Amino acid sequence: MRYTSKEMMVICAARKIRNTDIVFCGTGISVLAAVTAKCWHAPGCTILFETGAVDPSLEDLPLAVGDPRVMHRASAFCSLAETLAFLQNPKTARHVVGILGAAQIDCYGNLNSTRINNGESGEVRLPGSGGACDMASSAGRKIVFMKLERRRFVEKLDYLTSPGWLQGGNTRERHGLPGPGPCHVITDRGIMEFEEGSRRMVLSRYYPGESVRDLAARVEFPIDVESSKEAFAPTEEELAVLREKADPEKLILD
Amino acid sequence: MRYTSKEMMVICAARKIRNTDIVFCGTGISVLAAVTAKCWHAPGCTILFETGAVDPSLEDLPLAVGDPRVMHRASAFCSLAETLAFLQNPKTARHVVGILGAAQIDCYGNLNSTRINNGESGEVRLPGSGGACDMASSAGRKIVFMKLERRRFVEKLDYLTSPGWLQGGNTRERHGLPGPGPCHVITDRGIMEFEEGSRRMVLSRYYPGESVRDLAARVEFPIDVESSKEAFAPTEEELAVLREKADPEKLILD
Amino acid sequence: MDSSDSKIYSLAGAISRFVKSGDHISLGGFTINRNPMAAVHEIIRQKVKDLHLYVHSNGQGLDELVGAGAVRRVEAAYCGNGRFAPTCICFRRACRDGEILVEDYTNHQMALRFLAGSMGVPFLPAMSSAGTDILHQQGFDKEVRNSDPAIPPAKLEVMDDPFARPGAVADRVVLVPAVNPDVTLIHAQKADMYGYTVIEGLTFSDAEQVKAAKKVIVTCEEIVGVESLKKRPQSVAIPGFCVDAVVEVPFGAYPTACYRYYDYDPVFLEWYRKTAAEAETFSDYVNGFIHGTGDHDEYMEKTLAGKGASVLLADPDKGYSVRIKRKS
Amino acid sequence: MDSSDSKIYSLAGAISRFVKSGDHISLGGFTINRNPMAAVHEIIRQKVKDLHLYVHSNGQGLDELVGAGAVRRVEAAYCGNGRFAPTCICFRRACRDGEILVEDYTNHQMALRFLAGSMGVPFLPAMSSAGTDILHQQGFDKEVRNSDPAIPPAKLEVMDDPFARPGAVADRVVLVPAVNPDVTLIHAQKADMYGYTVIEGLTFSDAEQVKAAKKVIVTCEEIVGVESLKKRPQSVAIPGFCVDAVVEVPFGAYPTACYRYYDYDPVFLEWYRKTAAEAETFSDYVNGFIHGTGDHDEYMEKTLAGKGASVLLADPDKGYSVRIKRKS
Repeated sequence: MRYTSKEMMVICAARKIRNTDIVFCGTGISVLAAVTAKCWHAPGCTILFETGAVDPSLEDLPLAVGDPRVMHRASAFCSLAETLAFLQNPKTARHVVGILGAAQIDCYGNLNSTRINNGESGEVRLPGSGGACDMASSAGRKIVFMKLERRRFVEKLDYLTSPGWLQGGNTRERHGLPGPGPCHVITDRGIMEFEEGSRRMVLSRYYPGESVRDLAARVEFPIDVESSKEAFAPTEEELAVLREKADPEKLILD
Repeated sequence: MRYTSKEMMVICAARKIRNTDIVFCGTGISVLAAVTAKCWHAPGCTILFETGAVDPSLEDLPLAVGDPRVMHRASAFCSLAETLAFLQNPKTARHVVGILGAAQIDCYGNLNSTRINNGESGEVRLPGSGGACDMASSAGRKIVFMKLERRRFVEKLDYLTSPGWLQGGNTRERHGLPGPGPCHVITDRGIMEFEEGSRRMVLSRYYPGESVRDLAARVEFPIDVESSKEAFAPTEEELAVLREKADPEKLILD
Repeated sequence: MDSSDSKIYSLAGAISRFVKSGDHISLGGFTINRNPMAAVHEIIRQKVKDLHLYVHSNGQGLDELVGAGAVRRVEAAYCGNGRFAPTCICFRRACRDGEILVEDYTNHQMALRFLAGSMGVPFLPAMSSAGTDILHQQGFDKEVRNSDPAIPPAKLEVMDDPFARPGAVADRVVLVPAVNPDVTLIHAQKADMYGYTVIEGLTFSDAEQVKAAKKVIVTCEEIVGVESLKKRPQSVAIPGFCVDAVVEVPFGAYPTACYRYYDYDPVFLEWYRKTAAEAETFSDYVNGFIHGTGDHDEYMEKTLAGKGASVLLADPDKGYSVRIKRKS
Repeated sequence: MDSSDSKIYSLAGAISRFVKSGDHISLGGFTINRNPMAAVHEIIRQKVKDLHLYVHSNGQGLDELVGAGAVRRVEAAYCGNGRFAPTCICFRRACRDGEILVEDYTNHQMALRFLAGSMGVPFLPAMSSAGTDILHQQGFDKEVRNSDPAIPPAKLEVMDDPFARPGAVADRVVLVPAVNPDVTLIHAQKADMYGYTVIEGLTFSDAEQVKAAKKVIVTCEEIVGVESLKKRPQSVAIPGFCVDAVVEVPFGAYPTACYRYYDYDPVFLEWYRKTAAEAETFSDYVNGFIHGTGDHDEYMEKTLAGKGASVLLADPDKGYSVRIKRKS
């Protein structure tokens, strides 16, 4: 069974979604993960866009969370203020799984989506937090999607937009942030988790065919790869759901 | 032209409503005042119920602000939180005219609608603030409707529910309340205002046929009646609007 | 989702599963509109006691619960039934006799308390009540507040705007503490099996009361198909994930109104005013009409005494009855 | 009300009356949806400068205003166009070149800032951003904040929950200051002559942005009769008394989408991405397409170059076009 690393990322994320989850997703591969889960093992999960569309049918994939395609056959519409509050609301927050992307991540899972300092060529501005810092600050589970590249997995962020485990240990709690830091970083080559206690990033799974040494070389900071195992390849059924139901037009998978 | 004191109260209040006002009204004679103004000299005013109904047609008079009759042919529906915020919003608040009732009023226009201490027979509980304290606290103009009775115009309130001019002078400002205290107290026998500076209640108008001395005797605290004048009787047109358009069923006027 | 995710309950089942003595509960609706009366009666039938009750401006539901002795504490902005009872009747008696403790807030403050609960923030700022007894008098003393961790340690807190410009007089705001009830009960027009709920007409504070609660029971006139709501998401006030139980109870707000379905019953409300005025006659009502009936259908039958509910049915254009006599 | 209370303006008339250089303005919409583009172009045409711009998550409107040099400061949660421009293009260049100052907030914080403005409170509490550079880094320094009394003296303030129980760890909240723009501009589907406005589909932060503003311009696809809205008050997002000018501008959100009317134009947005990438080609666009046209009809004609807008028209069931090619 052939599959791309993008498909593997989507399926690894989809597997983390449970039937009672409220999935806060963006566009691109994060919405594919949500749709794949909903069409497969988690039909009861609710897909929620930060723009306020609750559980739309997603017959046509949105190219932005503001795309009118998130409105079609939604079950409810909320304002932005109402929607983001579900991340904090004590009843809903514990069901939330947030899927985030960023330009940079550090060893504690802190994220930068605001700006990159490119030395001489100056600042490269990025779009800013959007809902990322809200998701990362709140209770519930957070999954990060990142391409595994040295310029992305950095020793020091140029700007800390979204809190991970902050400086590790219990610093997150000490800053008064509700709930835990990210649980998984899903990349195109493997999956990272955060060690109990220190909250430093460790390699948890490498995708079939990847070398652990190569993965570690793609991270600027030291990363423990000792306890990593090979990830399960996507099953035929998972791939069929992803390709035929979630993105039949190949808008995102191509 | 014969008319009742209730009709006189309604018409006196209606005269204070301007074309650009947002009229926060309750039920009973306050809604009649709003409808009379809207049907007569202030067609552009917006009637707003604290329950969130904006500018309904009021073909049938509501018996409570939660009566479904406030919903018929409204121009918009707001939640309670949204509606009450219009009292504070800097753009809308200055157009608001609030019409309030209460069980007791003191010489500074402070109001009680929470409870009466009846000596031996104990506490008589009243409904509580509802939107009264919010209206009285906010910017905009406030008109109070009260029956002129000694047990209502009291030296000392049993409970201060809604702020008037508090202890007079600039005490309202010192407490940080936005906007002024009440401008008029419209009773069944005359109209009171609040003296510049001291902010004590003074008699401004007595209705045709009333004696100033009798009016003063119906107030527990000393009240200046020196500069009071006779109020203008309702015109035929005003009465016609009130009786034929505002309350043709005589639900409230009877 | 599929039918295994259904939240449909019987009313008796929902109340016995989610409401227990000592709970902090919150009732939706406003004065004579959309009080969850069938649910209130079932709470009384199941002899739930010692409730801590939050309402915004209620109304018939509050008064019957208080009259039946199910309530020990109330937090509210307004306790009345409009022209039918400017102050709620059993409520007034219970206050006089010291049977309940009442903490008074303003309309906006109570709306903000539910909103704060729904937003997952500990407080929101209000601009009302400086200089008043709402700010200065306490319905719950320190001992009461210490006795129950679900009650915040203070009624209100005053603070100055930290964003005031240096040298300027800071706005003074009154912070209101969030309410997060154990259970919120509302009555709505329509809901689907997953809890997506349509409130027609004014929503009052119902959506916020629902979102603020740990558990939520929605009674509704009709359970409708999931597809029918997906055609009009704009009319859905409450997402399904906020709701735990959906119960179809036609006339579930009776004797209060349910916009587009039926009006309040002025005949009953007048009769209730007289009946509730004395503890004895009210007790007869509770025994005869609530404990004496097995469910809401029986209650309706007994209350309407064979007259039928048709006079109350809403005019399709106006949304309320054009046939009831409202002049007393 | 009668026609003397009408708020109908021409677009040029509304902009020249209500928007002036140096104003704090706020744009509605979200990324590629319902940006008030006709109004943005008219602001550029009228050579308004030095704007202090608030947006939530914008989008095409922000980028064209910034590119045209009309903006000196931005406060926002997100500046991107989804897949068409993950970061807004002129915006990125202006940041690099130090032409604008940007103050960053989160999505929820920005939504709460508009909500605070709409509520008439000086701040609201948020639960996000502790430990981050959003809290610790300032886009506006003290000097900038002191230079303009409409900017609050601090970006954010941290406080502990005053309702925490004694002995318990208090929740830490981040207070966000209210935004009260001089002018808010939104594009909606329908409005009546008095300003009652219908937003179909998601409302984003538009209603709060409107209520927070001193003056409000609503552009809309259609001005509809007062009676037609009185049949569906539930769909009205904005009461008339919040609005100062109503302008009918068909395709007024183009090239962004307007649910149930038309889709975003992927062909234009791709072309725009390349055009905006260089200051020179962007300047040609501004001169040719904005200054070179007299109004939005002419702009549309020039932009669509005779192809017509029909391919963008919304499918009546789906609310967006089923005919555009979205794959690049």
